[in-house]
Amino acid sequence: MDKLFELWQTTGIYQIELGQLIMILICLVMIYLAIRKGFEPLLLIPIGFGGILANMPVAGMAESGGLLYMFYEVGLLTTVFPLLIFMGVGAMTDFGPMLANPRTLLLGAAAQFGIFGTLLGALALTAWGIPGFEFTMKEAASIAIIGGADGPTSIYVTSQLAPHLLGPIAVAAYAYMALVPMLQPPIMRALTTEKERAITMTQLRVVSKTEKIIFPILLLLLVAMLLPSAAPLVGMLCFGNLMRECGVVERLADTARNALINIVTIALGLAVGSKLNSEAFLQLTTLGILVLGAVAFCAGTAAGVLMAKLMNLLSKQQINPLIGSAGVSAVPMAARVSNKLGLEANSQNFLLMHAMGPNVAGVIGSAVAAGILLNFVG
Amino acid sequence: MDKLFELWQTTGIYQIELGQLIMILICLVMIYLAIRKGFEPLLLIPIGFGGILANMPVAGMAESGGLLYMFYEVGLLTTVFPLLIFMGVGAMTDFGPMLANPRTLLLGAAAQFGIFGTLLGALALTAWGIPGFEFTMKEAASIAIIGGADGPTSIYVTSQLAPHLLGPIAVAAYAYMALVPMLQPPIMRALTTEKERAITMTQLRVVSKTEKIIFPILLLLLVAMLLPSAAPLVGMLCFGNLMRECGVVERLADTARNALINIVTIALGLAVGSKLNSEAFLQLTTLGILVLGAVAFCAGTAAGVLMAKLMNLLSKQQINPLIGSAGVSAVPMAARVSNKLGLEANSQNFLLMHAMGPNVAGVIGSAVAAGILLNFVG
Amino acid sequence: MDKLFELWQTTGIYQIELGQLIMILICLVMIYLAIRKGFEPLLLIPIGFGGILANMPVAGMAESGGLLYMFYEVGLLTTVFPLLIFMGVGAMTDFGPMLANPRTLLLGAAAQFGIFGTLLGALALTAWGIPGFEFTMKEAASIAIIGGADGPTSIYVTSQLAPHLLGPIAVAAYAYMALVPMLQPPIMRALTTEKERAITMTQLRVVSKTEKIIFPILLLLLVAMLLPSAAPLVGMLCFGNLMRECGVVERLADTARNALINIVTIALGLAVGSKLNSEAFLQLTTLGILVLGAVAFCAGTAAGVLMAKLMNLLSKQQINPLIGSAGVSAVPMAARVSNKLGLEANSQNFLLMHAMGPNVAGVIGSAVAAGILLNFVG
Amino acid sequence: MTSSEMLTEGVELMVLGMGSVFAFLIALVFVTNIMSSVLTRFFPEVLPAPKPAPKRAAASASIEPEVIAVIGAAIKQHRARRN
Amino acid sequence: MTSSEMLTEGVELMVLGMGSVFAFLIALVFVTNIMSSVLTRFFPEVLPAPKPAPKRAAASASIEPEVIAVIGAAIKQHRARRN
Amino acid sequence: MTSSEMLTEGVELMVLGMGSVFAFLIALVFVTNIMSSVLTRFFPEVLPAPKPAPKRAAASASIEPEVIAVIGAAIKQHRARRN
Ligand code: NA
Ligand code: NA
Ligand code: NA
Repeated sequence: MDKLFELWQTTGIYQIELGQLIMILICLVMIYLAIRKGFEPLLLIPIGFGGILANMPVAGMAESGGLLYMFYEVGLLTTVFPLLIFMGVGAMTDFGPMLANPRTLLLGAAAQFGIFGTLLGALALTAWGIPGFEFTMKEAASIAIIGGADGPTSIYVTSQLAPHLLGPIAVAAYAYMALVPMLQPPIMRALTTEKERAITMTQLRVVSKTEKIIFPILLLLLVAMLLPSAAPLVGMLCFGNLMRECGVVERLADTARNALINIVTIALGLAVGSKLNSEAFLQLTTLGILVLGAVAFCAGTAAGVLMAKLMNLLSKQQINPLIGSAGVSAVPMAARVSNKLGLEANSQNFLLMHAMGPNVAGVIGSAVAAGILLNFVG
Repeated sequence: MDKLFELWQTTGIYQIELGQLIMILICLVMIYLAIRKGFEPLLLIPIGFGGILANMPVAGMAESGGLLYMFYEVGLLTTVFPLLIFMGVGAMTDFGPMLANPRTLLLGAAAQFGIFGTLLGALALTAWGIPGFEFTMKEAASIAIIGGADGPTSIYVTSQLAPHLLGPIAVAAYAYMALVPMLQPPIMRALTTEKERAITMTQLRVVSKTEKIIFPILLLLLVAMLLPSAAPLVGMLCFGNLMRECGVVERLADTARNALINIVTIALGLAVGSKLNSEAFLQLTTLGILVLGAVAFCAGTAAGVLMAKLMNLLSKQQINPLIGSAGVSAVPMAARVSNKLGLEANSQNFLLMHAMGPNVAGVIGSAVAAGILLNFVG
Repeated sequence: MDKLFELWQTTGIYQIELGQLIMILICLVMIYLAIRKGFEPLLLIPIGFGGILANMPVAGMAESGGLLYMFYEVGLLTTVFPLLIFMGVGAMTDFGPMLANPRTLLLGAAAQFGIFGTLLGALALTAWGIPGFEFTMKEAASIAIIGGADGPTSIYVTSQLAPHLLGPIAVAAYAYMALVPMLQPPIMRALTTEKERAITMTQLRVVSKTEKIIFPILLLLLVAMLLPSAAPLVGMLCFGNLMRECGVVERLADTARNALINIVTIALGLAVGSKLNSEAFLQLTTLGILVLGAVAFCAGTAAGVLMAKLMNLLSKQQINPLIGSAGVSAVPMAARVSNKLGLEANSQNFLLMHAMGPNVAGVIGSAVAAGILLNFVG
Repeated sequence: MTSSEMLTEGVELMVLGMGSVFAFLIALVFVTNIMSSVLTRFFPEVLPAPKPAPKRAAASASIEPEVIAVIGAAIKQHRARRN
Repeated sequence: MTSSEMLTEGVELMVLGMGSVFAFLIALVFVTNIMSSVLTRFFPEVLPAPKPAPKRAAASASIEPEVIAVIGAAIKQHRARRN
Repeated sequence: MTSSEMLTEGVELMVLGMGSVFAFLIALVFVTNIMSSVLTRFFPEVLPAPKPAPKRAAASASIEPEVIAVIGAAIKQHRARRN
């Protein structure tokens, strides 16, 4: 009978706390959205499942010695996982459309206003003492990077500046990336005229193999010279891309963008999930993070579109301002949104390839912004 | 000349001990059986080869700083490897046949009698002082889990309760899994009549995609609520299975059941091999372990068959008792044995899919039993 | 303004040192040669890129906590990476041609004169006080192993004997392997007559599957008995080869020679690159290493060819001395060189398969030589 | 632990263990049955209709095994060349 | 840090941050343009000519989709059997 | 270590090293030869007979290269579309 009572005491029903129950429900919603609505399933399913595992009482998978804890310690706090993901992203990315029209890099730059504007906003709200917004400089910077619309960059920065916020920030980053098709179009429509949206762009020139090979090296050297604190992220992106483009290490590139990135994604997702505990997540600040994240996405989108309009004022080679919003990255969703709205305005207006330029530029832009934040705040 | 003598002193011929020689011979036999007789080669070849490497004098591959030692420390003692294997198994397993006929879960429950009966037996033999059977509670529990007919579960439990017995227990677990086609049929025939063996079963209903997606989550939640100490094992199984069934992370599921599980299998096998040293293996207790392991398999098989017969007594929907033996797991070998004996009795009696139900139920059952043992004994 | 000045102080332009700049240029040349000239790109691209990353100021990727540093500490100093590479090489290697004509093992033995002759040379030059040649015994042994024409063996030995020389030695090893088509032919022509080069060899007998399965086990046992210090390297080679040949673990062999070796190659390359710092590389001794490495390759080539001629004197079954040079390993480049020169002398003289025998024998030979050096010097 | 204590412990563990395993798996049977009936009642899934167009299917069936064989042979041949 | 200091800091960071991002990416635009023009001027790459032999191409085009479909179906069928 | 000691050590190492390498590989030659002769004498392996049915083989040979080409083209086309 003692043993039976002992057994009862070790059941989850006996031991579970309300916070854990709520977190499990949140994770179930996350998994539902990932499966049924297609919300970034590659990350949100491991994160959500990791969250459930982390919130089971007794099992202790997110505590010292547990599997999720080990993934977190070995791969996340060390930044190994996000850097390997960036290498894989590099091995998947075709910088061709951007090289055919390098001016689109400026759109990727403008969209980073989402990051820095949000940083200012977070600090202002904290300064004014609004409830839910009580952030230190490091926390504010980690939250602001959500506006970079780039999951691994967010995780990389947060793991170094404010690891206790990793759960809510990573979830917000991927959730908003999934919401891009809903968040962006209203802003894009509000800031453009029907005529602007119908602008067709000339076909992109063919980019030679050599340009594609030299570009990642050039980018790395420029980062090394100007902004070395962004070098780990940008460096691994360039390494992956060089493997992809150089043509002589296809087997390495293939592994980097398949087996390796998949393994790391599983482990990274579980590690992030391990931080979805109620103490960190069920806070008023989480609401603040979600609000700021949404603001960041919208600000970045708006800045990208407005930059495109500014460029049209200054140059006679017109670009469709719809591709400006793709500068927030969220590859390739944001570019697809640009394409869709372009087709709505003019059924012959295929913007996809044109939007891929600012889209990949946004990846570089937010990695650069991450470097700047780590430099000043870290 | 000094150097030459020094060289001679570092040869294996000079340094090897009898125990090492015997262990190498045992490993060679293991490799032979794996290659020629198809005895679980995926595990027994790495284990056997690891055993040879571990027993070479001077090289020190199983000692601090050696490769096998590192695999053991980093992957096995931490339980990372068996848990990743379970994730891969989840990504391979189709719970469909079980969902079409959930009653077969009871067969998977009954077959765990192999575990608990053997535990009692081991304790009884120890209590009575039979030579070769001198086990502590933790050792007895690790040995009993061999009856779960599930390699990674055995390794997971043993690495936590009695790591010094890892070598013999892992070898016994995989060896008996390989011997299923020889061990089970006599018991199955002895416990069933010709008429029972000829019972045909109605075709399984089609299981919807949604059921398959929800099942792993449901199973995880039930484990979390009722038996959290089984949560790591069952949780990773469910995670792998959700990746498989949800349909939106196919690339992750594919990596989990191919590249990742293969890498882990190689390292796990070598790590287990590193524990095949003569001090641990060439003991009378190893014989005891082998005897108890065989008993455990047979008891589990018998319990599964008898449970099926009991269910036939209580319900009018008849099942063929031959599928009861598949409840020990040993996927898919045990199910094939059921199928083979069914065809012998009735050439139109295809039991394979029906036996897959208890077969995968047995995986869940032994993971649950492992959790119970860890809870009480650990 | 303060912040702006601070920013300027953290730029690479402000912080970079001349040594770093030179190292980056050297790495760029390495990458250029790898891409355009096909110089061992699988290793030299990761090494070169790792070298650039390691020499960027501020980023600190090769310092404690950096990604490259972690790869170096976790994978290279522990010898895990080179051993896993050896396993993959084993899973790729067909020992068939060597088994069909085991005498070719002697060519693989002779070519190791490149290692030991160079060791003597390095010690002699040090003893005579020639500038650029100031090596300790351990350093000399690490350098000499370049003559084994086997990258992972060089890295394995150097990481244990002289890790501070890892950068120049690994680069020299892979560079000379890439230069085999230029270094070997003059020596081969100088040491053979037109008539010798035209010798045709009888077609190799078919080697049975069983021979191929038993060979790696036999080799491992022989190493265990005679030269256990070579056992880790040879053991992992044999393990990979057994997985390849046994036919029952194809999925493991496939992962060992694809996903796993690719992942390890990327990480190993970056880890080696982390040691390409100016303090270790921009030394007169690096020139010494390059000179000795070239000597080692040439000596090995010559010894292989001369051994073949000696064997022709002693036996009536003539072999073409051109296949002797393949004994240095550098698989499969050296065998292709033999084939090319054979065809020049006689357009019907296909030596490729005959040269594969000494070629893979050379891999075994240099692993054995590595064991001997580790035994005496380590 | 004396030997009789050990035996008692073993019996206790067996009863509790088998009891827990059965309790858990019976609970799982119930929960699974409930899930399946809820799903089939409230969220019936439109099962893929059996492949229509028998003519085309028949044609493809007559082609496929051959093509599969050809592909298999091609791959085998390719591998053989590689080795 | 007082709240007004925090705000000042935030404004400063925004100006510096956006400034740096733009400075860096403008530099990248320049460098990329220079690279491209140097390459096209001094190392013109012979682009692959558009596929000739329209007849063969047409023929292959008419075969391929069918073959692809057959292969796809074969794989699907094979997978279905496996499950 | 004095320089002459170093030289002596080097010579010693070379002799011992090359000696060991040769000793080991000669032993390997012997052992391999013994294995092969034991195997061929006591466990002769039935080698796969040369492919019979020349007619069928010829037919398949005439099909395969074409099919391989088609598959290759299909894959290339598929990849091109993806990028
Ligand atoms: Na971005
Ligand atoms: Na089981
Ligand atoms: Na060699």
